[in-house]
Amino acid sequence: MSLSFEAFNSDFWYACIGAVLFVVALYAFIVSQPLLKKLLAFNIMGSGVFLMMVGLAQYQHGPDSVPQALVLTGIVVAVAATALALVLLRKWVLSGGQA
Amino acid sequence: MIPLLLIIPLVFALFSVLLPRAPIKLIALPGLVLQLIASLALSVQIYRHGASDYQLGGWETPLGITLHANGFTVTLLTLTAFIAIVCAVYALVYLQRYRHEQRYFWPLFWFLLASLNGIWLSGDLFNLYVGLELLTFSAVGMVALTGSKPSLRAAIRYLYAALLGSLGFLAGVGLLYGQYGTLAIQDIAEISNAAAPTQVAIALMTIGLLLKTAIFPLHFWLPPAHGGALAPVSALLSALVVKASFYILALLWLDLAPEAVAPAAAQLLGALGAGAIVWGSWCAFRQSDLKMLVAYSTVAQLGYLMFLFPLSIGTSAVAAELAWQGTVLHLLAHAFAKAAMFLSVGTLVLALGHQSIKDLAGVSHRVPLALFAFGLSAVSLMGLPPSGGFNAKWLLLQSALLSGQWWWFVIILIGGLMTAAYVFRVFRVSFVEEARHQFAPTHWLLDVCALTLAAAAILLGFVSQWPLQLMQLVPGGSG
Amino acid sequence: MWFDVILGIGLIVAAVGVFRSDELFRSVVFFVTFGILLALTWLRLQAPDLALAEAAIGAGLTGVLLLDTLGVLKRPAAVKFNLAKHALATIVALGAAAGLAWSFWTLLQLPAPTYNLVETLAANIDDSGVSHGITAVLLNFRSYDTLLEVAVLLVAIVIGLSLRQSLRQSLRHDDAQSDGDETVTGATTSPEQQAPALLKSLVHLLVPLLLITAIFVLWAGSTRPGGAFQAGALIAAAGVLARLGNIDIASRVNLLLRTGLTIGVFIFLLVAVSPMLTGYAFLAYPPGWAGVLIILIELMLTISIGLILLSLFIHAPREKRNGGSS
Amino acid sequence: MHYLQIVFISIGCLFFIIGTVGLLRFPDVLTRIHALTKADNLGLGFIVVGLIPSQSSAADVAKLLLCWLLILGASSVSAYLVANQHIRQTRKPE
Repeated sequence: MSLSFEAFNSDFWYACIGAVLFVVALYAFIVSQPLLKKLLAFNIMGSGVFLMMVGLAQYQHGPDSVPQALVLTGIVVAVAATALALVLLRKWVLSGGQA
Repeated sequence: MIPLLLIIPLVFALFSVLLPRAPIKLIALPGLVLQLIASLALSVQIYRHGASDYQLGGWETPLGITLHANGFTVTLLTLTAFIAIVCAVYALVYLQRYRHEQRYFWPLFWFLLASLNGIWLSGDLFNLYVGLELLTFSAVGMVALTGSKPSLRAAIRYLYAALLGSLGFLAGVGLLYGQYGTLAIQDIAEISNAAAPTQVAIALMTIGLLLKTAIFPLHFWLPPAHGGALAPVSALLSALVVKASFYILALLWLDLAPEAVAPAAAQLLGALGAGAIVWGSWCAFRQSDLKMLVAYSTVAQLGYLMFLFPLSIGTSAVAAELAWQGTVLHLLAHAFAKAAMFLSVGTLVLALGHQSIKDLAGVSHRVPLALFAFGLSAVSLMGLPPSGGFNAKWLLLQSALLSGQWWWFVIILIGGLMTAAYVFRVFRVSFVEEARHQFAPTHWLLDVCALTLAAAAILLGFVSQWPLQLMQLVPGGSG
Repeated sequence: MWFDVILGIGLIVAAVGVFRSDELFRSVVFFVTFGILLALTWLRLQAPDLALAEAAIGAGLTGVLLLDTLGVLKRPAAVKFNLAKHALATIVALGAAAGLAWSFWTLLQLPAPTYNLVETLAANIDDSGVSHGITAVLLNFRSYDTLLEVAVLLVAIVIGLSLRQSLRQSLRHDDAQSDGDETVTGATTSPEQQAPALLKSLVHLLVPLLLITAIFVLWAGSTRPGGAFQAGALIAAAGVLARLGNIDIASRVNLLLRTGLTIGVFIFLLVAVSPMLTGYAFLAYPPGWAGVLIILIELMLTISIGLILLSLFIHAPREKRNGGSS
Repeated sequence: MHYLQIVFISIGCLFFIIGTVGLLRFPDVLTRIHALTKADNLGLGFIVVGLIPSQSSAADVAKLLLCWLLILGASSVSAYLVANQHIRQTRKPE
């Protein structure tokens, strides 16, 4: 069934928000110069992708545990990536690098 | 049999984290021998009974994850196991003077192998994403192992580029799940069409994977990372890690949604590959540092792999099969040759104490075996007969002629010449007799490892029928 | 309906706030607000597990790590406007926006996807050993993803430990040790900033409460939203609070910490491999045993994840103000 | 009962608004903390009281009150820490 726009579908709306976040964060990732801000842009881009994944999967047939489990794995992997990047960043700054 | 290849590296990785320094080195080699035997046994099984699937946890798709093992997968598994053993022997000797790095090299080494085997075998999109992340983290960890400023900077750039690539890939996975409702590659392949979400998903995933395979112009992170790392690490990275994301790219374009990709897009990928060859070789020619030269050579050689797409999409079945065989052989030959080159360069740098090409004088006299291994691997990279590299380029040339795309024919030849150019630069200097500085003695085992891999690259030329038969290549598909 | 619109716009405003603020501390604060709003969004998308995880891990722990890192960073260099980078970024962003918009628009027109995992899951949920869908997917149907994911966390902390000391210091250090277990203590608070009495009392009150909640969240995982990752994050939060209250936890990198870090994956692999001896597939649970084994795995995973996230905070590289090494 | 709830919750929101206005208008750190901590805690108290009637079981009511107590404890301690840090930084060297 194709969705007519009168029925405002909140899942699809959040998928669109996720897409907007992905694009905005992608722009910021390339443009921002300090490495920490690039990392924040990466995190927000990841959240955008997660919103898209859950939103697109659920806007037609309601809450679906599989994408939610994938996104849970994604959040934990994103935290591991952020922690790793921060370890490298701190070591780089401590040994005299410019963040 | 199939899950054994996933279990062995994970178990040894855990023991490498738990055990103190001495026993880690003891368990490394037996584990790798075990893994090589397992992959050879799987190859025999696949050769006899054809491709086979394995449902993890007993759940069939679309709910569970299935592992898919065919000829191509098994060839890659055996390649990984073989190169891992030689690099491990090299690392055992090479890392003796790096006590701190030794403690943390081996857990990362085993996790790298676990993720590589996971990627070769996986048949599930999100599983490939998590495998790619584990691969990236272990590779970044190995690059940053020495903790020196340049290696830290290279590791940060590598991590940021790889994370951006992974997110592109994940966005594609999200779109595909939104459209098809499943994540299993086999299921999507059956019902895939050329609708917008599939095409945009493939485009996003392609950009992400190109970034992770360091294809021109997204190659900026590779030279400092591979050039700055320890010798066994750069060998593993250049030979195997960059190939994993290429393997997924080939899986997507040729298996997942063949009709969603237009021949024009394939020509674009071919153009990027050509750009990689020319730009990579040109930069390699201008490098003053030996390891950076070899790193840029990786960027150049990866360009050849990109010719698989223009030569097999929208062309005759025979041309497609030749292209596929040429790409597989090039992948194998480049893995052996590049690993051998990095290992031999590692020995040279140990002996000389510095990495600059200008004063390599007297190397041919003092460290002959290492230079000989460098030479052998250069022969394969240049594509001179009888090496494996030659057969690969020969098949690619035939495929280009058959499909009437003469421009790839020209690029492949130019690539071979440019490779010769930057390799002879090294030889011209190293055969000068009088050496101005003394040479540190190096362990004989280091040369043996480099020579085995170089010999494998050359031998591949003679036995290139084996891997091709093993794959029983169905035209255009991965069997 | 209006709440979703406002929340969506709030998310974008917070994200833009992160990028437009030139001072790093302000961006981090905006980022934590973004995390809280995102946790609310997951509730609106009927994903309570994700709301828990986002609040505990995304906004909480990431916020702690970021703020801790801000202490180490020096003033960032002046940002010079680079036209080429802006142009490239605009092209890439517009390309991505166009592609996504086109695919979203077409998705609306396409028929429902052929596979409907909601029904397949509902059909198989009862013999997965747990009644909560997400825990069933994470620890039974797609347990290989979870295994790799905890391995990813383990690799992150292994790299953290490998970069903990500077090279020269470690060389001198390791020769002293026989088996190479560095006993360098992690983040010891500097002498002049001893934790005030008030914070200590709060910590003594909060830490036990956090641990109880973590155990509850872990136990609830099989029937209601919860599970190993959220419980692990709570344990890590308790550990961080204890560190701020000068309680010395997990600061010594020794065999005990290493076992704690790897126990989760170790038991997971053990449980995954042992049925294979009696003919079951890898990662398959013998019938009837799934529920008990899943709880065992989740308990061990919680310990490991909690310790890993905690060690990522404690053993992050920091200056040795008071010669913290033993 | 429904109207009573609405009244309580709106008072609570009012206090939050007052707290935020205080945050924006007050000149220095100490007064801002003062405004924020007091107004927000009281506002939250009212909202919790307003929510209690619509809870199904006693356990949920207990959870709500627990949340309120925890936030009271956390915000007052953090306010103290921020003030402590502020004073140590701006103490005029006698």
